[in-house]
Amino acid sequence: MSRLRNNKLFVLGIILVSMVVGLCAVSFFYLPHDPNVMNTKERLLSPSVEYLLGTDQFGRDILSRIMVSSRYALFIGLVSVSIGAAIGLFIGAIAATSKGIIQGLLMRMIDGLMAFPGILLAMMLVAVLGEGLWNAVLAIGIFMIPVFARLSYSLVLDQKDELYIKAAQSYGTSRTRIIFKHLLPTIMPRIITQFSASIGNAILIESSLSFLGLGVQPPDASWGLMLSESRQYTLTYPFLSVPPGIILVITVLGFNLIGDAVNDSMVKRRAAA
Amino acid sequence: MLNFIIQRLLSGIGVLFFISIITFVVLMWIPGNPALLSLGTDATPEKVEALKESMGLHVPWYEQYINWLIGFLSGDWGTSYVFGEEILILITQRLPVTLSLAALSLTIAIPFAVMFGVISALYQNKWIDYMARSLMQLGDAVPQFWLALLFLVFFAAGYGWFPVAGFTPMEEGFWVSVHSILLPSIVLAIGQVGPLIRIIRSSMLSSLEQDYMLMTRVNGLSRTRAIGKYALRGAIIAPLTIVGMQLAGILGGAVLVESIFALPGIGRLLLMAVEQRDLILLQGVVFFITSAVVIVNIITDILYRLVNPMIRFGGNHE
Amino acid sequence: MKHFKITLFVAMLVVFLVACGGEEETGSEPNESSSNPTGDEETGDSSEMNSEKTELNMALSVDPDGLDPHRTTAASTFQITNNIYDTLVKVTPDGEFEEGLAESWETSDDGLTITFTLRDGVVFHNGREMTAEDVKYSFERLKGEESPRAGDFANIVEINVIDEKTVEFVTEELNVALLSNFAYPWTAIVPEEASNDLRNNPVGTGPFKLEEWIPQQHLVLVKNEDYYDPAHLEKVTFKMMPDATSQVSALQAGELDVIGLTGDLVGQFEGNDQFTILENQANSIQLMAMNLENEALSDVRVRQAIDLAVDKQALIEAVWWGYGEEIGSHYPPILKEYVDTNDTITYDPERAKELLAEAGYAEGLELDMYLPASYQAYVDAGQVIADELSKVGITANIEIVEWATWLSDVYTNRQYDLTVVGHTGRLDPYVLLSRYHTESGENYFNYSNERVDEILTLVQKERDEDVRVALYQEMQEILAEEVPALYIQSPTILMVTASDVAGFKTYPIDIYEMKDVYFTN
Amino acid sequence: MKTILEARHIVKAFKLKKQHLFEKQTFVQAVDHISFQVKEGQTIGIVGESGSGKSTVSEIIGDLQKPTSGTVKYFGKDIGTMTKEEYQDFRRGVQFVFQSPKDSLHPFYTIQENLLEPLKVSSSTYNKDDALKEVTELLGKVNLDESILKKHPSEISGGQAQRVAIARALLLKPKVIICDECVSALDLSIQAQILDLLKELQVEFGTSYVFISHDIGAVYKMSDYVMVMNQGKVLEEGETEQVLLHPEHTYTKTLIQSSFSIEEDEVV
Amino acid sequence: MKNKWIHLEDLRVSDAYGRDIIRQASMELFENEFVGIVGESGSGKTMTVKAILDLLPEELNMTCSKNEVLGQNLLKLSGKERKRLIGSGIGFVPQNTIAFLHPLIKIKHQIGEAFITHGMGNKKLAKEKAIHLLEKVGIREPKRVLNSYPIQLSGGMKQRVNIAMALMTDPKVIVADEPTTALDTVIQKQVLELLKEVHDKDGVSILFISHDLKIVKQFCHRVYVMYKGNVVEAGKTKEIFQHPKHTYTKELISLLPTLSKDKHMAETV
Repeated sequence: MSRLRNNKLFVLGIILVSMVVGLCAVSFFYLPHDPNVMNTKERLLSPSVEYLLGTDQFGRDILSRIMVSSRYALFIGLVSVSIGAAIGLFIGAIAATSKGIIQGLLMRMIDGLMAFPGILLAMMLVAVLGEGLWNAVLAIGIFMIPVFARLSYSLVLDQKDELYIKAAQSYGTSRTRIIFKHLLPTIMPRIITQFSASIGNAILIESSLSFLGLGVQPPDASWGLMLSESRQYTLTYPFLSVPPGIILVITVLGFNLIGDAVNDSMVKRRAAA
Repeated sequence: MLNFIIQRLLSGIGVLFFISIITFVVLMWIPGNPALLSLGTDATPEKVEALKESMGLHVPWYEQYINWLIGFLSGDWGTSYVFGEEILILITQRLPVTLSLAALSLTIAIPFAVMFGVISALYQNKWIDYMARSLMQLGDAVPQFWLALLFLVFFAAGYGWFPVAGFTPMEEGFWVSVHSILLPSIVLAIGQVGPLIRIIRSSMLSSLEQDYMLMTRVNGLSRTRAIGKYALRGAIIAPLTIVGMQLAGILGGAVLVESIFALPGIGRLLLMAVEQRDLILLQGVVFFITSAVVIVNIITDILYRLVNPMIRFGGNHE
Repeated sequence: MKHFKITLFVAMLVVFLVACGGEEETGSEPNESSSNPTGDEETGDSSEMNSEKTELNMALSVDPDGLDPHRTTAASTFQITNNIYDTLVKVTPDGEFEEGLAESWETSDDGLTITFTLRDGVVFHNGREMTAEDVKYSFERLKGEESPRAGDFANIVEINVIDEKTVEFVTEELNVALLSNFAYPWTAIVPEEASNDLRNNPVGTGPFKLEEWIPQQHLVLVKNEDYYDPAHLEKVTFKMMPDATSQVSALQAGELDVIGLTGDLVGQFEGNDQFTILENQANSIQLMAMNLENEALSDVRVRQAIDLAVDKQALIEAVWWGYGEEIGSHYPPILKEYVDTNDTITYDPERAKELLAEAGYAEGLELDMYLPASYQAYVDAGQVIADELSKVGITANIEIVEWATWLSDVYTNRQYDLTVVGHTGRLDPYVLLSRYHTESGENYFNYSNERVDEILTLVQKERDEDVRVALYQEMQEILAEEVPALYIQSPTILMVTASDVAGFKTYPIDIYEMKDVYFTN
Repeated sequence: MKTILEARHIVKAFKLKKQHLFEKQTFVQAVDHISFQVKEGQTIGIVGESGSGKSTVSEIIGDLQKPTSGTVKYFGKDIGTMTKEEYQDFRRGVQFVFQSPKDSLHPFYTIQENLLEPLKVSSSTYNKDDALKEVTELLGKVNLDESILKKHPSEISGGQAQRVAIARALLLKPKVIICDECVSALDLSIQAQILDLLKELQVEFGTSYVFISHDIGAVYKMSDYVMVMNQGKVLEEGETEQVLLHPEHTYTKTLIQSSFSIEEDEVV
Repeated sequence: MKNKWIHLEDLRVSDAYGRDIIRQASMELFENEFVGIVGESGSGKTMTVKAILDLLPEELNMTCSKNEVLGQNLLKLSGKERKRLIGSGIGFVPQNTIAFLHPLIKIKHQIGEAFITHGMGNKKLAKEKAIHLLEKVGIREPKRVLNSYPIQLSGGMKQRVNIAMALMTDPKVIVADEPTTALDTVIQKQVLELLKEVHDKDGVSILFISHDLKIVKQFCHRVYVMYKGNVVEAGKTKEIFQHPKHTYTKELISLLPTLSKDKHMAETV
């Protein structure tokens, strides 16, 4: 942990994520303006004391909308990755501890899911499930499955021939107990690392989906949606796309940095051990 | 080796089969009856039924699937009802655009990634390493569609350095063509550089720690030669393993980038198919893209083995 | 059974090009009682024609869905096919009819039979001369099973070839607007031998031939030298650019000569003499439909309250940047039957609350609003309306749906409470208004009014134009009073051309006429 | 002496990777018809170089791998056809001490958790206090301090870890302990200590050992009976002194020569 | 007086946190000598040799009062000169378990590296010499081996290649770091005998590192015993084995396997 604290990029990641989490937390108690109330007379205003980040095409306060959107971003990031991690872990562990046809089938399935370029699978799923927050969460969650399945598959495969597992077998531990009590705890740290690294990606996909109109639906705010709406005004009012773009970069960067740093430190720890 | 190739092909076919089922079944559920859609506001129930029948939509899904699969294998990918054109033709028309885009973005991304990856490994934890890693992190975090929009506003619309939209085919001159897709390629390349730098840097780092590097010191080799001949050799084949993933990334990015830059490529075709609920087209494109990813993965796997004697000859001694 | 199809007003997002000058093969559908001229504008100064510059580039945001005029309903398609094919009758910018492929026509006394004499020496792009057989074939094809417009022409029961240049159409029931049936762009005359692949290889008799079409990239038309009224331009290239930013930049960079605009972008060109802004009132209207199946919405007071709650001017300003004309009923101001009903109900949120309370919804009301995803303006308008409604206690839950879903769920199956959409007008007011008939298949409002039904029956048989106009105006007033929909505006079509482009004209139907366009020096 | 564990004609064949698809499947016999008996209180040594198949033998008799053919009997019963109770009995009765002591302990558990685990798993009447008492007692026997219980495997030395592993094996009061290269990863001085400990414990508990090693010196020191394995086959077997002092097979001779070179030197 | 090829005095190595890895080590290697360094893992024997060969990782701090190699003071040489001196004058036979040969490069492109770098000849000459040396170390098909990747060779073969590679520059000294540790006993013996042959026939001095006392006892003239970063004992092999002074040495020697009848001796101690 102390090594992590010395890692400047990790610290930066923590700062960035705390900013966003802070913004999200504040949004529950205080918003400068109602994010959904329109005031068409004051639209497309430049930043001012009244509207710190200006207003959008309907005269809504951009800062308030960004703050409210952070809830969706964090929510979608956390929940969808949790879904993907849980299912992926399960599939990966099963595939790694079984043999023959089941293993082959599961792995082909995972390979198959892997072959879908991220946005494509999510697009397809949203097209089937319909637009909206929950469906986006589900689609991104499904998209995350193969990443975790692959990871847990290789981790379990790695571990299952380790001597401590053989030892556990030798004194009569059941297969279930070996998976849950012996294997899972050892692979968990890597899974958690992947988890934090995946959140950034999930948020990015959510924003792409919303950008294409497949994610969060108006009038609710989402960074991707705000960017999508700004598209029409790129020439007349280019500033509109700046705040949501930057906050998106900050969030994704923050999570990625944390994930990377934790991963690095684990690699080092393993190398040192 | 032959055995490996056959094995890999078989598993690839397994994957494709699975993908074809997912694609088909998932798309079966898409709301928006395709027959209704093509009739627009003029649909009557009878007309819808008749059209459904002529589109082969009246039989159970598994029969539809089998018919589709058989057709697909025999080169008949069906006809898009939005374009009224054979899907195979539509895809081949657009392939040059997306391929050029992918090729150019890799041409930009790979040298950059190799340069930064190697340098940042050689100067680990020096400022240049931090810079390279920050750039890579930033490249990973910036949404490509936002970047595309910004680039469009500044470099194409603002400064007029690039055409704002459209693709100039190769026939009209190589450089003109490259120029027409340079901006979107750069956007895509920025998305690719991150993972590439990461893998090159880490494989370079591990290569540098290998004992053969110690041996080069014992033998008194100059550092340049030791790095050029030994360390790089170890590091350079690693990225091959993720080329398949890269391709998936590029194709995924292409959906957004092509639509923003108005490039008539596969990505835009796909978006069109989604928006218009052109099921048959969507199936064809999705299956084409995923197959391409799978096949490229197989090829890189095989290449990796061919390039890597450790695997090529490894079997003999295990 | 008469099916008067009204195409949904589609091309909204960015480019909505209004047809350009001159007349040729497209048909619009004027009948005797039909329209006023739509906007008619000559672009550029009428200085000399530049004979050097003969290639025009224009942006399109939506690809045509094929180039077979008998097999599509998409407005964006006819904008192009109109230049490749010809119709028997053509419409002028003023909404008058003039000769197209038919030199003259004659209607029988009972009004059931119409006979056309064809122009001499008209040749298809494949070199064959057009005859009466081709006309017969084309209309049979249009009435065929695969044709989405077959219903429109069900009334024509007989097509007789009298001689090589004469053809006769016999109808079953009297239709006072019969002639318009031969002017719409989907009544194009096509040669049988090429009919299998018209979609991709169109063969018509129009002023331009297709040279190349790469979907989502470009579509190139070249001049047909054999045309009886040859075009000025040698080549017209339609470039597909879905993004407004791209279009504007490309126009500014000189890569394009003509683009469509949204209101917010007008400022980019205002006061710049390198460009000409064309502003035309469209023959179309935009509205928020209400489903009267909904218990609350079946109460006229609730509907009126909704109308009272929305500041239409502000809405037009917010969504369309003020480019549009407020309307109070289902009728575009550019048509001559139009009557101003804007004062019937005016913005008054306080009154809206009172009415809602009277109707028993003092506590508020929740409604589902479906918005078609592909039309940003409707999505925006829906949001603004929802915001306004919330101020009088109506909660509108917005759901944005794909166009396909909208078509099936909202339009066809009528599963909605509120939805924002547009309707293209035609030249025949009957077609415009017939959807309010209780029995109409397009009555997705589920609106029913005895007097309206009666008017719709009367006007069809009424041969006195003044009486008809009066009936149509009465109906407009009923609709304004009963508000089955919140009528928003008749949009303004905005286009920008490079200042050396001349000859653009706009038509009361959604077509471009490229043959009259030219460059000035 | 009673026979506890018996291996009868055990064979383990691995599929050899085919070079091309249509090649006939070939097998390699990792273990080729091996039979032996483990008698009460006795140590049987198996010596051979890497790849000789000795570890496979150990895993087969401990039922961590299934043989291709042949049977393993525990107190005369075939382990393949045992009832659940009998099999549990077998599981408790045959324990392992593996080569890399640290790897054989769960890296995330403390030593205490590692030691309690077998008791938890095998006892239906598990009680933490009793179990802990048992564990502490055994720690004393393997010369470890109680303080080690709170540590993780990564915090203790290899020698300590092997003592823990031995304690863990003894916890279930086994009849046989299979020591698979149990000292080869340790330093020479530690090796001796561990071997001595194993001998002491054998005297105290009367446990039988199957002692597997490539180190002929260690096998010589530990075993009563020895088998020399090469390429899956037993080349030579018999009483330890007999085999090692008077080897008949040339392979055994080379092995002994290179391992006990000092003695030769001295003789010369 | 024999030439002193290696002369190291008071070596001290500590890591970045100031912890000592080697506390005190002095060592000499004369012309035509076969000297062993014994010790268990972590005793610092490999580190000592790395210090002699200038191979220590940068983050370690090293001090010594003398480090002479082949008569030249390493401390006073420039990096380039040091490289040249060691590269051409000393051959290194590494532990065979680890990839000291680059796995992705054919043997023929690796074996002549030092030979060519130090200007002893061109590629062709290097190849000829390599073939000659490979034959000498007992490889029957030197050309095939040259055309192989390391993975295609067995452990014993690789170690022969390593020895041939070390001999390419006709070094005065060969440093062998646990060269036989993971080899099978039979092959172990062959490799050792090969080293001895090189020593006997070509007069190359050998510094031999091993944890295996019996090997050291059999082959080395002199022995250094290292324990926890210190050289605890040094002297003629015979003397040390007969009269070990340090307790650690005594213990080590007592643990040597014997086939004597009193095999249960340890137990009784």
